Amino acid sequence: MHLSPEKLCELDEIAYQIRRLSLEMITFGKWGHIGGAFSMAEFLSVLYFQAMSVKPDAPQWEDRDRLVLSKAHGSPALYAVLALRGFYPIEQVYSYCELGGFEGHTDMARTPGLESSGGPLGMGLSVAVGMALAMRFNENARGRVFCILGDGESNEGNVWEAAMSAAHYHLDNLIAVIDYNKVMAKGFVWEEMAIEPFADKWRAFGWDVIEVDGHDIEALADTFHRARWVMPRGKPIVVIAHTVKGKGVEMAEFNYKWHTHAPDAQTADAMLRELARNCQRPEQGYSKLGAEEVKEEFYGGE
Amino acid sequence: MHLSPEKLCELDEIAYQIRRLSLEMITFGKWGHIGGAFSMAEFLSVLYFQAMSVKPDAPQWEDRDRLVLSKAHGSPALYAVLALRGFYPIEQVYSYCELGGFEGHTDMARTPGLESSGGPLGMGLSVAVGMALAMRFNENARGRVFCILGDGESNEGNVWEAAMSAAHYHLDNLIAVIDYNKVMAKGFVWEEMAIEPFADKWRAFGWDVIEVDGHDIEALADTFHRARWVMPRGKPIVVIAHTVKGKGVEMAEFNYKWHTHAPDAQTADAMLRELARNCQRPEQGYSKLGAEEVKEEFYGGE
Amino acid sequence: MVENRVSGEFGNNPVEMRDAFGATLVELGRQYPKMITLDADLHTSSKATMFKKAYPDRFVQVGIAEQNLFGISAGLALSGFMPFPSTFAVFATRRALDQIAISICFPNLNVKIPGSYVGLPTSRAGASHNCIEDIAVMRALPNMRVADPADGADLRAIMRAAAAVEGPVYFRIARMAMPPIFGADHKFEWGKGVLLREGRDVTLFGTGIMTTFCLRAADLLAGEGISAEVIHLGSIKPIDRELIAESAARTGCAVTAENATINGGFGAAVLEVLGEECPVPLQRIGVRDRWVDSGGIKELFTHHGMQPEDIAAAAKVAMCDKRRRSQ
Amino acid sequence: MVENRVSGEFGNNPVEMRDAFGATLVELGRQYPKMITLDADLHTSSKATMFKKAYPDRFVQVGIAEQNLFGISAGLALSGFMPFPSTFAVFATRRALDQIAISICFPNLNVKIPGSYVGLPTSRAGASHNCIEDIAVMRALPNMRVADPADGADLRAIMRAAAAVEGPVYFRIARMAMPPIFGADHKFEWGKGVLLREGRDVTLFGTGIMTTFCLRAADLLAGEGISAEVIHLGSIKPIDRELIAESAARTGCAVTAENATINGGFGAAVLEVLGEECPVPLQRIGVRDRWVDSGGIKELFTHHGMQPEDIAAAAKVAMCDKRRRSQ
Ligand SMILES: Cc1ncc(C[n+]2csc(CCOP(=O)(O)OP(=O)(O)O)c2C)c(N)n1
Ligand SMILES: Cc1ncc(C[n+]2csc(CCOP(=O)(O)OP(=O)(O)O)c2C)c(N)n1
Ligand SMILES: [Mg+2]
Ligand SMILES: [Mg+2]
Repeated sequence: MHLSPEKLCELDEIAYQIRRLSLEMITFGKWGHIGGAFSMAEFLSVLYFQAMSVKPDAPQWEDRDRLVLSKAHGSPALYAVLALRGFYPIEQVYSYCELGGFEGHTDMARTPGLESSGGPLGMGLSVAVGMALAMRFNENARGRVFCILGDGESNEGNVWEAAMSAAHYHLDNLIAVIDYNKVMAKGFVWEEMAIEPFADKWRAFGWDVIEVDGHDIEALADTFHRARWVMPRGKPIVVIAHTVKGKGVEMAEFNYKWHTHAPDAQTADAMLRELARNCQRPEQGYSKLGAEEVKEEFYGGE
Repeated sequence: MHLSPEKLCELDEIAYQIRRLSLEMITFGKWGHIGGAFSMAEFLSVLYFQAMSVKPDAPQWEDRDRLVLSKAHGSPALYAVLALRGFYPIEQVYSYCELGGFEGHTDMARTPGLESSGGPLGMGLSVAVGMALAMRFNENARGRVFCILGDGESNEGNVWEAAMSAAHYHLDNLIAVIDYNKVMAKGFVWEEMAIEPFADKWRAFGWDVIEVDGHDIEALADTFHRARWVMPRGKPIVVIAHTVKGKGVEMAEFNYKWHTHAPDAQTADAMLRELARNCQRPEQGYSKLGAEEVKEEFYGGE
Repeated sequence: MVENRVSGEFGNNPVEMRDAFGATLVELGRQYPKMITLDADLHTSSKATMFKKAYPDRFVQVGIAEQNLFGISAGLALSGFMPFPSTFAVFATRRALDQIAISICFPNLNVKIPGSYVGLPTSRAGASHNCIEDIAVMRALPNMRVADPADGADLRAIMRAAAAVEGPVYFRIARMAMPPIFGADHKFEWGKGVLLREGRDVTLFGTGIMTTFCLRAADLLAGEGISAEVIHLGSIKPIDRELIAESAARTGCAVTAENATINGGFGAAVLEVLGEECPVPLQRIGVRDRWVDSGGIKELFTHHGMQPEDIAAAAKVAMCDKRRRSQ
Repeated sequence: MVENRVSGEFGNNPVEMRDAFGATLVELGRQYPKMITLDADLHTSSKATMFKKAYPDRFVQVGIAEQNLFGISAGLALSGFMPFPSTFAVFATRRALDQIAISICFPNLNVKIPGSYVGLPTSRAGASHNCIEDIAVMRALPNMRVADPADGADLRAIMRAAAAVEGPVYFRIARMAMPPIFGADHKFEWGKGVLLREGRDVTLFGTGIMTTFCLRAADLLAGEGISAEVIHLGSIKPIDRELIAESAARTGCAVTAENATINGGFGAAVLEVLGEECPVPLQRIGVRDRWVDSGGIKELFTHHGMQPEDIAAAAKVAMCDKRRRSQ
């Protein structure tokens, strides 16, 4: 798979915008998970702007590809890419975490383009297996189901139930993407619950494995192309995307303290400026600086 | 590990008695799982009469080995071996499935020598991990925890959560035994939910694997000896015991229809005679023939 | 009022509820081409086998993995199918509660959940298999409908009503053969109860198989000159507020009977209505917050105080409370 | 009667419940050498971190695997330890219900289960994290004790009482800072409620953080000349039957308030007692069978009709019912 320089540039810009918007949302919404949103930016960009077939103007188009965000706390990044892809106006993402707006964890009823609702970890791959089976029932040979999981999430037994069944049903229309960012909520994966040899686990569960640098757009595009068109041979495919949690802003990188935390407006402003610098973009701060309403707190709760 | 001819003979007799008693219980109790009781006979014999340290007269002895029967529907075989080992008089096993007696699935409150209660599949290995951790907390270096699982049971995600954590904690005092009898409740394992490559799965989850003929007493004794004394090196050990479901009575062998089914007294009598013949024992039929009370049924329920 | 077809003795042409379940699965399969039955290694016990035989291409075996069973069902429902993920009630409501709640119920997906082997009759399997908390648990989930049929015809009607409505439904199937209360023409309506027998002195609210026990209790009470009204509430959620309030207002006291724990389940559902509409003395019959043992079915009903005689005794306690309070 | 320390306005020296939880874990860890705290990748949120820091050798991290969390706890309890497996309430009561029920509750093991982030205040996480069904679910399990503390001192007392009793306990921890109702000398007894404020016209039964809301509602009602009794029932199971019946008999109507669904939970527990002891008109305050959205905490309480004003309004409905029925 060769990407034109223009396409590469576009995908890179989308990844940048995913990070920007995620941070804006989390800051404005006063809640959310920066680390696991940032680590997904490149592969979400490649999925929605290169690898997947979706029609923003016909979100229910029957032959579309599906994406299940099993690590549903990564919602801001998904809300961002769906906005950028045209499922709804960008301004709508700022309803994130407002009563009646886009929900903290994915809620299909609130956000166009979502294919599932979530929150508890470990459940999405089963849902994706159901979708992949449905495509078989519908004799849809071109359709693919993508499912994004966290590395810490793979502690959940439900993931392995789903993995076992996907192999049993020979679901080569199912592509799992692991955001292997080495960090979970409260520490490093290897400290809290070691998952290595991780690729071996998937292989032993009957999957084809591709490991890839999850921030390398060309490699990602190539990987998804292979997974979709080259490899189908009776096995589900897992893309283990090696990423950096919080990638793009130094203090969040590889740091569980930014797993879940909403920065105040000043901090967000600085982070966004750093992000722009790191991405060789014109410096741009927090767009709602000063504009954000003071959100009430109750009995001192955060 | 070399077994004397006398020991070998004893263990073989115990295995025979486990099958006999299991079938008697299930017939008299009018409920139960023959197939998965019969497949365990040899390894339960070797465990309780050779490999494990237990004191029937001091069942709470602190330094004893523990055994968790995760496939708790195999209870008749466990009740049988505990009786044979002297935890209670043999006659007591006939309270199986009576109100107030030994429970259909394991209930510690009812049966001396049980180390856990169960029923739902997939949960026992976690309990065993807790016990193995407790031995570490208590600095009990000699103690071992054994946990018996079904092959179908390994579909359950909870098993893999436990497996992952056992490796993470380096629990080389934990020995899982899989009754790999190739059959689950309603069909063959490979048909309903394929688990191969099974040994690879355990290895990828950080376990040392030993595969053994689960009906070969010498091989089993050797295996448990190695698992206990030779192999401990920071990893939990799984013994994959290749067995035949229903082993010992032809019509039950390898046949899911005898997974759960209580024979009537006549059938049980014939099965027990066949079992005796197959084991080169003097023919012996159902001991309660004619003696069994007629158990009431309600609204035609089985 | 429906004619009470239960004569003095139980056991007239009893219909095994599981057979009714299997047969209705097949019937619905004919009607709904998008229906899929899923199983977790229990189909010959639950009798989902009948669907498997009729429509092998629309039967999905997931092995012994209940979390996956419900997750897959969610995925199928999101793709336009109507899944019936079938397993024992305990393994649905306990083992896969998070999946049922968040993958299915929260997005209001069109999944119909049969819970087999509910309450006491599970054929000696013991505590872990006797599902007593499912009514309380499922009732607590927003969007979920909950139903417990009295007999085969009721189960069939409930399954039809489940398929006819969009959204998640949980319904119970006892491992028991029940004498028919309802005819083949029986209809079920969500949120509607059925007055089976009129009475003046006390109302017996039954759900599931316990409704038959209530009818028998009413016979016993009649023998003592007590006029008991019997109402069957197969639809536990939504529940028939009007019928409950109206009857309680008339009789002034009540008994609830359920094949489940008395904590937070059907009895509580009736009490919640009465607290707002018409508080009356109420006694609950059900499992009294204890684990259920292995044992014979009749034995268990006696052991747990859930026989018609126990319902009749509870009715007299409720009536006594009523008298005491009106003095 | 305990002196009501809540003055007219909320917010006097509020104590974050999670801090009280962490501090009490540490206190108990000192007292019970066999106590072990387990975590499923949430300890800095739940504040189990405080125990981890104090007793790193008695802290077990199991990763994001709640089924395993409770299974391991069962194994530790079977070996003589007293585990506190800590996670968010949803992941305990939904994800690991089978393990809690059969590995822990059925054999009556000595496991103490803290459920964090209960009810509305979960800091905008949304439906999947707002635990509203746990009271109903845990109450349905035989052997399980259930408690919901009103403030930091109550939580501490409940945790002490949990450790002091043999067997499984489930207790709730709201992600909220609560003004103190009780003093440091506060004692908690299983099955005992606390009369916080005497009244004649209506009884407000509160549990958990809603007790504070009840006190505030009583203030509002007092302003309208209505005398409301306020009773805190931190011990939901067992529950204080005598106190409930006695108060209801005196006031003749009641409101229950819980930070949870109104289906089958605390309100039902009170109704179950009243049905047998003293039926009175009763209104329930809680989440009205809806999934909870992301939003500000105050906003959510308003949105779900769970503010003191709503309790006061419900009290008036109950009083109106009472009057109507006595005519
Ligand atoms: C079943 C469940 N347990 C716990 C949580 C709380 N939680 C949210 S995110 C998270 C850490 C996730 O780590 P990982 O899967 O590595 O995701 P990422 O690093 O991509 O953020 C945890 C424990 C949850 N959402 N669901
Ligand atoms: C969680 C759970 N799901 C389903 C069952 C019902 N069940 C009892 S035994 C059994 C089959 C077990 O097969 P396997 O593990 O292979 O055991 P074995 O062949 O040794 O009998 C099933 C499905 C159960 N006990 N627990
Ligand atoms: Mg991670
Ligand atoms: Mg098997």
